[in-house]
Amino acid sequence: MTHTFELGRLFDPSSIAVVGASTKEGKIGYEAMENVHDFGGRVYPVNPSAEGSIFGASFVGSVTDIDDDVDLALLCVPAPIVPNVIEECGEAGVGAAVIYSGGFAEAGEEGVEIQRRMTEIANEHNIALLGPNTSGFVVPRTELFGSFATGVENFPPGGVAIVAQSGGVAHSLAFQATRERRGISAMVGLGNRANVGFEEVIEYFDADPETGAIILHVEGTDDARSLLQTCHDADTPVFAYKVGQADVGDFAASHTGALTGDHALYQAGFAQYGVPTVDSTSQLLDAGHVAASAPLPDGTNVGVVTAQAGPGIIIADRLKQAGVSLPSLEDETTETVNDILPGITYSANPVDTGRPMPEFGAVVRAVATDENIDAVLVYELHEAALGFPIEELDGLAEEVGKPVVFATAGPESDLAPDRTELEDAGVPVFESPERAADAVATLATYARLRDDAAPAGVIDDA
Amino acid sequence: MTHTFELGRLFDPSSIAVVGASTKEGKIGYEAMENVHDFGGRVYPVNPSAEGSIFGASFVGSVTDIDDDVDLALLCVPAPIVPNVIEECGEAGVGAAVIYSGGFAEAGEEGVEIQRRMTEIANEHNIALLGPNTSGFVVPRTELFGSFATGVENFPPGGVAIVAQSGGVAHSLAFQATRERRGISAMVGLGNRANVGFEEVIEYFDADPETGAIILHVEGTDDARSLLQTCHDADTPVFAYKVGQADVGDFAASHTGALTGDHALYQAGFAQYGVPTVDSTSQLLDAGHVAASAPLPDGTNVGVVTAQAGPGIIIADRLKQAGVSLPSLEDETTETVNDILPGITYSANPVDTGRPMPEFGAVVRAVATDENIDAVLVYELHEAALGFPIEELDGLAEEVGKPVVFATAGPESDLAPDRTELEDAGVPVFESPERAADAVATLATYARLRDDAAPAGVIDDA
Amino acid sequence: MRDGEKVLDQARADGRVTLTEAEAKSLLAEAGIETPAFEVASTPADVADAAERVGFPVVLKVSSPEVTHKSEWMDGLGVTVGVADADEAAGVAADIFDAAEDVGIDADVLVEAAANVDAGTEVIVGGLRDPSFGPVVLTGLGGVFTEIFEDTTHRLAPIADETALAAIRELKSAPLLEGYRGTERADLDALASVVRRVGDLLVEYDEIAEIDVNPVLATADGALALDALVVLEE
Amino acid sequence: MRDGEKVLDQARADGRVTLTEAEAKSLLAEAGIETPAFEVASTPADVADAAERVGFPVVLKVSSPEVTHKSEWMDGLGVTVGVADADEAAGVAADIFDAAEDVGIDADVLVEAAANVDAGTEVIVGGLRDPSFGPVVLTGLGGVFTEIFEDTTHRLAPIADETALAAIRELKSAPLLEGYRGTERADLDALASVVRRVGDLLVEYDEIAEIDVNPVLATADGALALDALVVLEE
Repeated sequence: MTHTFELGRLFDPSSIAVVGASTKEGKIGYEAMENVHDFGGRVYPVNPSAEGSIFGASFVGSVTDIDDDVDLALLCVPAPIVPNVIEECGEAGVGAAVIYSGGFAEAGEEGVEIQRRMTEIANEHNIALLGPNTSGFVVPRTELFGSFATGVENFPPGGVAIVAQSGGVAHSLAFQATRERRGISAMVGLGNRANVGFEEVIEYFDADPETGAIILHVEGTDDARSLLQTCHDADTPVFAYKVGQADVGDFAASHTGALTGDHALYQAGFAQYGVPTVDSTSQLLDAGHVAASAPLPDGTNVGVVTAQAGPGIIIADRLKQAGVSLPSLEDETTETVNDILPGITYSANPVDTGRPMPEFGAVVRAVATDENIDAVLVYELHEAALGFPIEELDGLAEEVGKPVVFATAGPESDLAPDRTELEDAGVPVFESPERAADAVATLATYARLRDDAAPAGVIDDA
Repeated sequence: MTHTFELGRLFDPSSIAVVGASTKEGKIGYEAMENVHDFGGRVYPVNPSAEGSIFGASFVGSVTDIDDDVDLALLCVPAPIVPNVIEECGEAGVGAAVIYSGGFAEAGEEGVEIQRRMTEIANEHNIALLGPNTSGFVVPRTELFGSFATGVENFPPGGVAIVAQSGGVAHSLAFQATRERRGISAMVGLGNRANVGFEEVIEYFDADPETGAIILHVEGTDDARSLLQTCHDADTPVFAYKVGQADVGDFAASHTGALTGDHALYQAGFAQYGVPTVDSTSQLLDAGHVAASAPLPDGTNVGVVTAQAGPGIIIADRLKQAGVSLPSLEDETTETVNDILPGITYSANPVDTGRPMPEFGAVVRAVATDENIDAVLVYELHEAALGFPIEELDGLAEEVGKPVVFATAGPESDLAPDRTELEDAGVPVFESPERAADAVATLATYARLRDDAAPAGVIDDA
Repeated sequence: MRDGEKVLDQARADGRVTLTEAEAKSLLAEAGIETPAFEVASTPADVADAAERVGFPVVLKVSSPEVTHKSEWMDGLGVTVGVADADEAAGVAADIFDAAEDVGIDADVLVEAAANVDAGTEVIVGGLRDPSFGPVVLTGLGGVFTEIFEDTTHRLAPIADETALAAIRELKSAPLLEGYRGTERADLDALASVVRRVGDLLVEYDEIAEIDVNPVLATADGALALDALVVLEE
Repeated sequence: MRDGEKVLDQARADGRVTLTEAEAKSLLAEAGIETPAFEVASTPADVADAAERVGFPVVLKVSSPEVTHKSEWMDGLGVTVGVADADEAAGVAADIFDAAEDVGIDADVLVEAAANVDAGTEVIVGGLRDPSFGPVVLTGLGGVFTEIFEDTTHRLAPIADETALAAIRELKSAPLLEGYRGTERADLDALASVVRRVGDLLVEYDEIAEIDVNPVLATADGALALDALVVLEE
């Protein structure tokens, strides 16, 4: 389906109407209004049965009564009246609408028919529809909180676009990212995907200069081939979490109105089209975070440097299980390492310095500049007296064009400032050896799959 | 080997000597002294070449000069002089020693010989040796910080005993637990296990009333059968993380002086002896936390209640992949749920309420009392206006004798107080759907393996 | 009109959603997939003549839209292997025609050159039109490898030969094709070409829902489609 | 002294660390594991007589501490199956003795009742003394299942029969033993007992480092150890 609507009116609007805005706290029409009221543009609460004002804006009876070009309408009204509201939006020249309510294609025959009518009207008027059956979207950088959930105003702006089939998972991902101080360029819950699906949103954020990685939560879609092609065509790295390995079809059907697709086909398809898949929300976030904040590796060769053998073994084991290689270092590197640390515990790959030490940063730098290495993973428990080798690592990743990823553990009070400095120096920091290893392995897999990608040929529509 | 030493003198000493105590900040002898100086008992700094005092205690020249019964000696001295120090400890009647330094069995022939001599002397004098090549141990409840690492004074006291082959991993685990506000009864890094191995430490903490779960990090040990038997004999639930699935033997050998054992044998052996194994440090901590703070399930049937379909699907999928069953609920339960929420989105298992709502707690209670269910896993995004159903859940787990585990996400400021209340009400809380599912799956696996455990028969030593 | 079109039209005209083996193999042949030489005959005498032309030993198979599980038909009469001469061919054919008449179905007999199955490895090549993914090809080794170990790989079609080859190499059981335990290495390029062509067939003919080429005999000399089932869209 | 003790002592006395197949099978037999009837003979005439007693057809195998890979010995002469009568037995035996003499080794011939391998499934039962785990038993199906799919299960020994049964059932390939595709269901209790007994042997004899019973033929009627290798501690 080719759309003529403009997603900029959805994700970067100048004016917003909240249809079904309510003064009653706890109602979606209140929460949505509260979330959106201090957005930088113009906001119009719409409710035919309300009078007066809310958050300083006067109620109007219909979107057609607004004396302004409205880009985006947030629909906080029940399913049966949505088609009429969309018709009015069309008349008013609204460019996009978010439909929060359920009761559409996911809820049986009647809902399917409502969704069909609504979509037909929207397509006639070139209105982009996010949802229905979604908790909405958020663009932290512009403080655009098109979600009815509470607490979304704290999502830190950053480079990862979260695109989730389920609004609940979108929020779960964004709150997890926030808890770990990781920035997101957008959080989008797609819901029933009436006419805005994965493809449209991926294309939009692929073109967004703020977005450095796109992460997908996928339950199942009825044109997986088109989703895969879109992922492949994107210049921005895309990572996917496909849910539904075990048979959860029954339960899923009641949710999205889409049958949960065949897991084997999704796994094979994503690989064929150059998209790494992961197995959990945190792996998804971690891969996105590293891809958005560090250079991408050119291959699958990882150099590991550790100050403690135990966590280093965990990391090496995990990387190897994921099919990542830990190649020998160049002779030159080994010599440099032995010069820095005569009698070092283990100077192969992993390099094990045995303990944190002032020379640790120089060892990391030596491995990062090794020609055999495409990505560097470092483990060092935090010691208050030493801190992290921030000076040596600052800008190193950019300089060598490889990701340098750090994993550590330590007391929060000592660790926090050093961690921030390290992140600011371009080094993503993890506090679990496995999560760091999984993130690096996913990036290495991205390098491999992009090289080997072999999308299916184009099929002519006869 | 049967030991006559008393591990109480190691983990619950009345008096401690710090051998090699130093006034030089950054040296292990300083850090160890700093960590241990305000422990409740008596502390003696020992250093023949130091004068004056440190942290208010006067230096003595040798442990034999201390006019007191010393339970525990912390040895901050290099490997070659350790055997002599242990000899002196023996003369002085010291009961246990922690040996921090490396340069023993992990470091080649000479080290092997030093370790052999040291152990022989210790065995003669009934001295329990933790290490060598370890960063030590911590017992948060008694503020006993027998580690030279910084920041260990913040580990919160609680029910999980961390027993790690690697000191680095022990600290990584304890810091991760601390970051997530989870209490530990002890953190022990075993290192080279001269005469205190997994078996002795497991037996000690199995008998410790403060310990509700024991979690093991295992690289490889030279009497795996004895380790397995000890785990099986423990009344306290034991969970194991065996590292070394991929071939990391080369690197491991330089670390522990033990060849990394055959992974397949460890996996099979742990299962045969009733011990669930996990695949990461966080899974290990999560399983321990739930086992120590909630009733153990009697079987593998899990009931899932979710307020958002998307995360509920993730959880159901994950549980099924782990071999956990989601049985049908009793008719009575389904009726109750339908009475509470007429027209509920999905009233089978998982129960999907579609959104957070005041009745959510009553639905969880209905599922928890279902006879078909051995454990309950709940997902609910945090909504500021609703909070969590703390009143309904308070004491529920104890009442039904089943674990009730919660997973959520939300803004930290709103979430934090409710999360604490929920944890205090006996409900472990996770902020990732997969981690909650993995923890419940591991507990269910524990129930299954304990039922099916079939340890090998006893072999007579001919 | 392509020949395949005619075959599909005939099936439609008969109200069938499955093709006979002979029809399916003619589709495969048109797509460039090698099959054993075969003919279809309607009388014992014609069967014997066809067998002479095909060359002994031959395999005789019941050919009827009403029989989908040939090898289980009539206690094994549906597929008779190792038929050595014209007399035997005529006799077996007579039995098949009689049995078909007894149960009241129309049946021909497919006369096929026998392949030496011990000389190769049996591979399953499948294709299906998934509602979400479109044409997809599946590759796996025959029998337990696919059924118990679920050792199969998938690609969205159409694909290049090298992508098909990658799909084969990705199989855990691939070493069995690459000269395991002293057997000859199978011609993987020929096998890859079968995989690619099955995908091409799905792309070319919208009417096809599913193709099962099972087994494909992969040998050092090539890849031979020994049996095939084609199901049309409902 | 147990008979097994004598066998092990003899091997030690000869400076060997592996037992001959006959020695290994006598150990298995003592442990209650069923083997085909067999005899060892040193001349063609004795071989023929032994074959008469064992009953035709027989399998003849070279028996020498110096030959560990019997089936690869002398282009296949090391294991000759389907020997149908006394004359043939004497002839094959003569060839074996001649070949042994040519390469200068001492060899006997093992005369064994032929088992119908098509009637069952080949299973590998192994045992080893691990430095850390002690006696351990391994179970897996023969060939590719063990070698490519690494489908094996392990238990620390000694175990009860029911634990051995659980180890067998845990195999991904277990359906092949439980009546897959119309074959008869194997006697799993008998097979479990072999697994248990291999573990018992390791427990009983400290001198044994490794036992390979490969294959064990698992049939509906029992489990028969067709070949066995026993390695002693160095």
